[in-house]
Amino acid sequence: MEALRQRARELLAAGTVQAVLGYAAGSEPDRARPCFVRTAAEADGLIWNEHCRQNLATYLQKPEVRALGRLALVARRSTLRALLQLAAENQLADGRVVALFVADDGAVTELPTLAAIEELVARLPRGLSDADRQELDRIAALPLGERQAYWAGEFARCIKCYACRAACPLCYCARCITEANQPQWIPVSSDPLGNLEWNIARAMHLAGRCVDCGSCSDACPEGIRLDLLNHVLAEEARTQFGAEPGYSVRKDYALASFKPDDKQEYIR
Amino acid sequence: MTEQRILSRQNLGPLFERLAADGRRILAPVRHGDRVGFERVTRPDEVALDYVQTRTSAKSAVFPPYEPLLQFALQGKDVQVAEPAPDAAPTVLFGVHPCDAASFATLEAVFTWDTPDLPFESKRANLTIIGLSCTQGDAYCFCTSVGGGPGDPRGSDILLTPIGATHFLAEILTERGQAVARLAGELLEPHRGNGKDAALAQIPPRFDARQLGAKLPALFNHPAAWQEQALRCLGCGACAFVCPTCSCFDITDERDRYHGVRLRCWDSCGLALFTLHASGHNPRTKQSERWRQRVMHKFAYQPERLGVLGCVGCGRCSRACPVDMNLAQHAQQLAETAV
Amino acid sequence: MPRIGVFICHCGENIGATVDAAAVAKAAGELPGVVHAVDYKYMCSDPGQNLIKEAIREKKLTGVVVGACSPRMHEPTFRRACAEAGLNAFLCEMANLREHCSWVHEKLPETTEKAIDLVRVMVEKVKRNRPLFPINVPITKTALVLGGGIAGIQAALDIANAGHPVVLVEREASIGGHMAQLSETFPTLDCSQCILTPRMVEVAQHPNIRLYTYSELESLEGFIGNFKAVIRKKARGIDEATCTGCGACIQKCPTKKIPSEFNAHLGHRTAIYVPFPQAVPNKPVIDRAHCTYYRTGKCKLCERVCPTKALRYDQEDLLVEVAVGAVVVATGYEVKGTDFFPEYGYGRYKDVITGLQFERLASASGPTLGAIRRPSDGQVPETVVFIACAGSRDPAKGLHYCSKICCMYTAKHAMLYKHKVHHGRPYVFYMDIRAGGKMYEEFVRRAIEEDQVSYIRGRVSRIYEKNGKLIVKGVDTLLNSRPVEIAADLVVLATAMVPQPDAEALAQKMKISYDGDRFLNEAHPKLRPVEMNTAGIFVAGACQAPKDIPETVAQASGAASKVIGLFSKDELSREPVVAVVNRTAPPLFSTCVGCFLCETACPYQAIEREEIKDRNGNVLKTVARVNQGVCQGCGTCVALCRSKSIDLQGFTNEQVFAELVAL
Amino acid sequence: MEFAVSAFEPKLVAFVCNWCTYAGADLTGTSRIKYAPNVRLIRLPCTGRIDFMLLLQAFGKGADGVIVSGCHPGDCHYTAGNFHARRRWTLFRRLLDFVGVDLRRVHFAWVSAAEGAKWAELVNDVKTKIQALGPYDAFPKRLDGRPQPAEVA
Repeated sequence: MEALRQRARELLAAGTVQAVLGYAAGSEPDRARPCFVRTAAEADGLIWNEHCRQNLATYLQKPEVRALGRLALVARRSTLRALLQLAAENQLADGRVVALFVADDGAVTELPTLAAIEELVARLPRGLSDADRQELDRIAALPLGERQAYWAGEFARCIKCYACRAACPLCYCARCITEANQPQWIPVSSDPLGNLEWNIARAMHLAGRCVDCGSCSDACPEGIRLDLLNHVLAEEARTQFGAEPGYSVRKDYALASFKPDDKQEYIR
Repeated sequence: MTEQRILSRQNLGPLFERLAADGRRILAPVRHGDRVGFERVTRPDEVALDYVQTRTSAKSAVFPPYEPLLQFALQGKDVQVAEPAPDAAPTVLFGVHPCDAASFATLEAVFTWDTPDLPFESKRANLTIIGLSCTQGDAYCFCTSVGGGPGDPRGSDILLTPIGATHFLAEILTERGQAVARLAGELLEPHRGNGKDAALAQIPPRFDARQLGAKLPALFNHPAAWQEQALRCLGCGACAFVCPTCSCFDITDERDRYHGVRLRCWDSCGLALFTLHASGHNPRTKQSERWRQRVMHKFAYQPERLGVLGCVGCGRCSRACPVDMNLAQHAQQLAETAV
Repeated sequence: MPRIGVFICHCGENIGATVDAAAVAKAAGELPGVVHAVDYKYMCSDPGQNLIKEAIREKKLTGVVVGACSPRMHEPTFRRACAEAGLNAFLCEMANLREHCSWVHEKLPETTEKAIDLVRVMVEKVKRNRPLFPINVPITKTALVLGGGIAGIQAALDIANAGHPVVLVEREASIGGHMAQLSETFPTLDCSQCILTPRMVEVAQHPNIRLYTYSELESLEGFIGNFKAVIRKKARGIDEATCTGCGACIQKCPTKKIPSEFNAHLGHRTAIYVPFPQAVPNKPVIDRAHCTYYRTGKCKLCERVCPTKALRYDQEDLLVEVAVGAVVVATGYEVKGTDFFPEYGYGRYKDVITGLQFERLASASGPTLGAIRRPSDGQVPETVVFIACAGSRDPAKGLHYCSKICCMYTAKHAMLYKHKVHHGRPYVFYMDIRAGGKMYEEFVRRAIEEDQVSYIRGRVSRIYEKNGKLIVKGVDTLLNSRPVEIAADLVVLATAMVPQPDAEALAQKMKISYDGDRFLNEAHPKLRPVEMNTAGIFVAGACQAPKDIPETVAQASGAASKVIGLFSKDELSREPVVAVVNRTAPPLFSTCVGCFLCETACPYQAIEREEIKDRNGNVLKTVARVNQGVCQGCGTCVALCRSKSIDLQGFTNEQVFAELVAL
Repeated sequence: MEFAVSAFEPKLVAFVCNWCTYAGADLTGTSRIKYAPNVRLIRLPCTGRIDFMLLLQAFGKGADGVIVSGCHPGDCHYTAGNFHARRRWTLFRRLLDFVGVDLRRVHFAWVSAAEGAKWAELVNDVKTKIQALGPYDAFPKRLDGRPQPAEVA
């Protein structure tokens, strides 16, 4: 933690960045909150623990945050992947952000360029956590009817607050499909169809792009495990098409490319 | 007219049965893992009585996430419009905390200040609130800062306060409460003189909402008061959607082939599109302006125009916020900010 | 308010016998927005069309639905009728009541119900149709031809003779390509250079052709009718305008032992050189890798002997930008190196050569002046073994495809050898003889019957040297797989035809597609054989697939005629069924956020980037824009766009959605 | 036919491309091959144009089964639209299955302009299968499944 603070102080003192976007202590010991550090003294407030979860790359699209100037961003694996994916999608210019990657042992690596991020993220372990994997397998193994009932129950609690969308670093559309009303693709109301369509559309629109940060379900006030939908699609995109979004600034969106011999045994 | 009685926990079951027999449905907090929410119940053992706070508020009972305002159908070349019959079954909201009970006053102020709002009023008229004093709070509770308290009877028709492990002190506060008391009959035993204060949670006040409200207009253009706080706000709608007093809604038509329904659905001033004009102009372009609107509305505008505070200190917004935007904390800061 | 007219056709008995057309018209008349609904025996007949036209005028219709046959049949008919009555053609839709209803279902109430559904769906769609207008794209009437082989020469001449300017770009120092290297051509045995060089000269002298040799395509941007090509004119080291092509420099050049590319490395050339005596233009280039001056800083002998002082040692590559309306790709082929046939000893034994090398041996302008002499010792070979399919049709080791020309040129080689060395013994190992073509089979028969070339059906397993002879071990599959062993003096491999080594890079530069063998992909193998998928780019010759000279020339003329057809109008007019990116009021400008994932998916490279700027020129936003000249209207981008910022005219989200809701 | 009255007649929606399957279905017509009248076609230029949202809309509108069909791989009029579509479907199916949408109600097929008979077989086969499954009540409906007020017939 001290290494992180020290690096933040140095970057600010040298004028390399105008602000460091990190985490500060939250309302309670089990919470952390994003914070914007503008002076070396403020860097004392930076913390790093398992509660620092909201993907900070999400802030890069906010005009107020853009106005701050060049930023350093405290990053975990999914933050780095979000940065690369944003760059691949033309949303982040190289050099706008210095990533401060914090390893499990607290060591801080300063990554001033996208190339440096690519290089580091390539060396990190990949894949889902064991807990996520178990939950995924548990639901996938349910009989169809129970699976349907499970998700109908979960989606019934959705109140369409769109916190999942706001927390996602890759949900940056200027007008979300759910706000398009000519035609009205997704019912505005949080009725069963509206909630099902919203959650399917959100997951599909992240298919081949999601960087597995889990900020969507962390943000859900109803605690719906939306991230599982993303994980399922990410896994399918990876096994079927070799898609690994967020590991490169190259534009290789799985749904905008193809191989002539892609899987099709389900098509008659 | 307050009457004090004693209700044994054992008598909750018979009470529920009598309420049901009277044709009332019961909504009460139910626990699922670490989540508590209001649901329809029939038996007291389904009800969570030891909860601190539900995820979403009880306002759905009178202001559901979406509800029809009118129905329309194309009949040949004509349009037929009909107002749907209000979905307002007699309902008892059981076990809501005083903060939620107090929120109905704010909702009433908003929905009835000019034109009667049939969908709201019909539900409200058929709603009886059996409150439950708080014996515990958490770091997010701040009812005492906004004029409420863990045993505040305002808003409840009957307020229950646990007395020991086996009984409740029942304060019968209103005519609607009396009606329930009549149904309960002998289930409500005579009061034995126990005070309720000892049972209540301790929620120290953090600021004075009235004073804050008076001060806020002067802080409107304060350079640092809003920007710094709102910088981390993601602009999601979670706070408004879990809030017991937030009453903003969006009106939308949903249609099928040749018929449809006009719905009102929850909306939030925190969302960027909330104030977007058809012209493309948006008077609130920055999140700090939207956050300011939310705070001003609750603590300054509503007291000024409707005579009610827009906040009951339930703390749900702060618990739900993915980035820990703690409203009480910010209100406290504002209260301490020099004008 | 929409005013829709519905016209239900009986199609004689075709619809009327199964579907209650009158009931359909009646039901349609009751639909909201429908102000006129009739049924008629034959809607496509003149009286039928007049019903539509009159109704449009009298009822002031804003949209028309014709319930009749498939739109693939009569949509143009009814749209024209609407246009003639003053209603935009794209405000007319068809409900398919015949192919999709009356012809495929029994006469049942459900069938009429389905017909009503189909009409209602189209009524709801047409309410949301917008008038569309043909898209006009201006055309720059200049063609760019890449490659100066026979394909490029033919295409360039055809286009130029039609009166259009042509920019012809050739990578080598001279045009002519592989055909200039050939000795005689099958099946007529006329001398290749004799028929080619006059055409080369015609190119050089043609007033409509601007020739860039020793040049390559640097970049290509734009779209049909409006390309911008940048050509890299590599530094020759001489001033072409001053040089007279006298050749004095070449004679004096001290570096003489450089293997000649033109002679397939069988002869030598100097460091300052023209590839061959008949080169067009007949101006030398300096091979800087071998030139003594460039390597050591001393020499400049050529400058001393040059009578016109044309040498320019410090000359640099020049980038030339040209605006063109169409491109013909004719970059040709290369013969496959036989490195992957070590058992044939190629590269190890000097006397195992490729077919192209044999062409140079047999050519009167070649290193042996046309005498068949083997490379190792210059002796005339007594026995020559020709091996067909060296690399071709061999998925295990080489290439899976047939190179198409080898059967014929191997027969020709054997024949030429026999004509020049009368006592020689030519053998041909082959898999099958593929001699489809005018006078081709006759030609092969002539080689076998008149020139007594021994054809052996079988593969060669090994070649090794023994006592100054090349021992060719093979098998004759027509004689019970009897092993065959021939002691040869020279072995000629008919190596496979492959694309140029940089074919892939060029295709990527031009954003055109290529197949797994790196040959360019035509737009449709049968119906659009000379077009690329990218509109305005055409293909000719062996860069698309192996082919011989007649086919190449035919394809080149085909490509040229496509270009001439394109240039016959001042503007290109296209169906407006194209994608559009929305534009909205500031400060949003468009709901497009510029992720450009659509760019990757578009099969036609129709997605462009547009910068939206403020009054001071600061870029506010970069959004997608569809080039309407290039878009073909598949709508893949529309399905991909998350924010629904791209829509497809004629099949908009609103229209399709309304169709579904109407079901 | 009295027995037909009681049989469940499923509502099928087919999303087809203009160049192959729509033309193939035209050929079914010109060949006078009969098939079940339960299907309604939505014609789009290319399978690449078929948004996954359209499939959800169809179910929300009350379809009991959905057919998606276009050109065989390699035959796409637009070269690659069907390849893009295929990837989209592969992912979409996985998600549908995970959230409990019955994949037996979503049918994908390549039907060329020459396969008129295949189109008829496909529709009949899908109809039979959906008939066995019954109405798709588990899928939420548009307007929250509200009863439809006096609607135009």
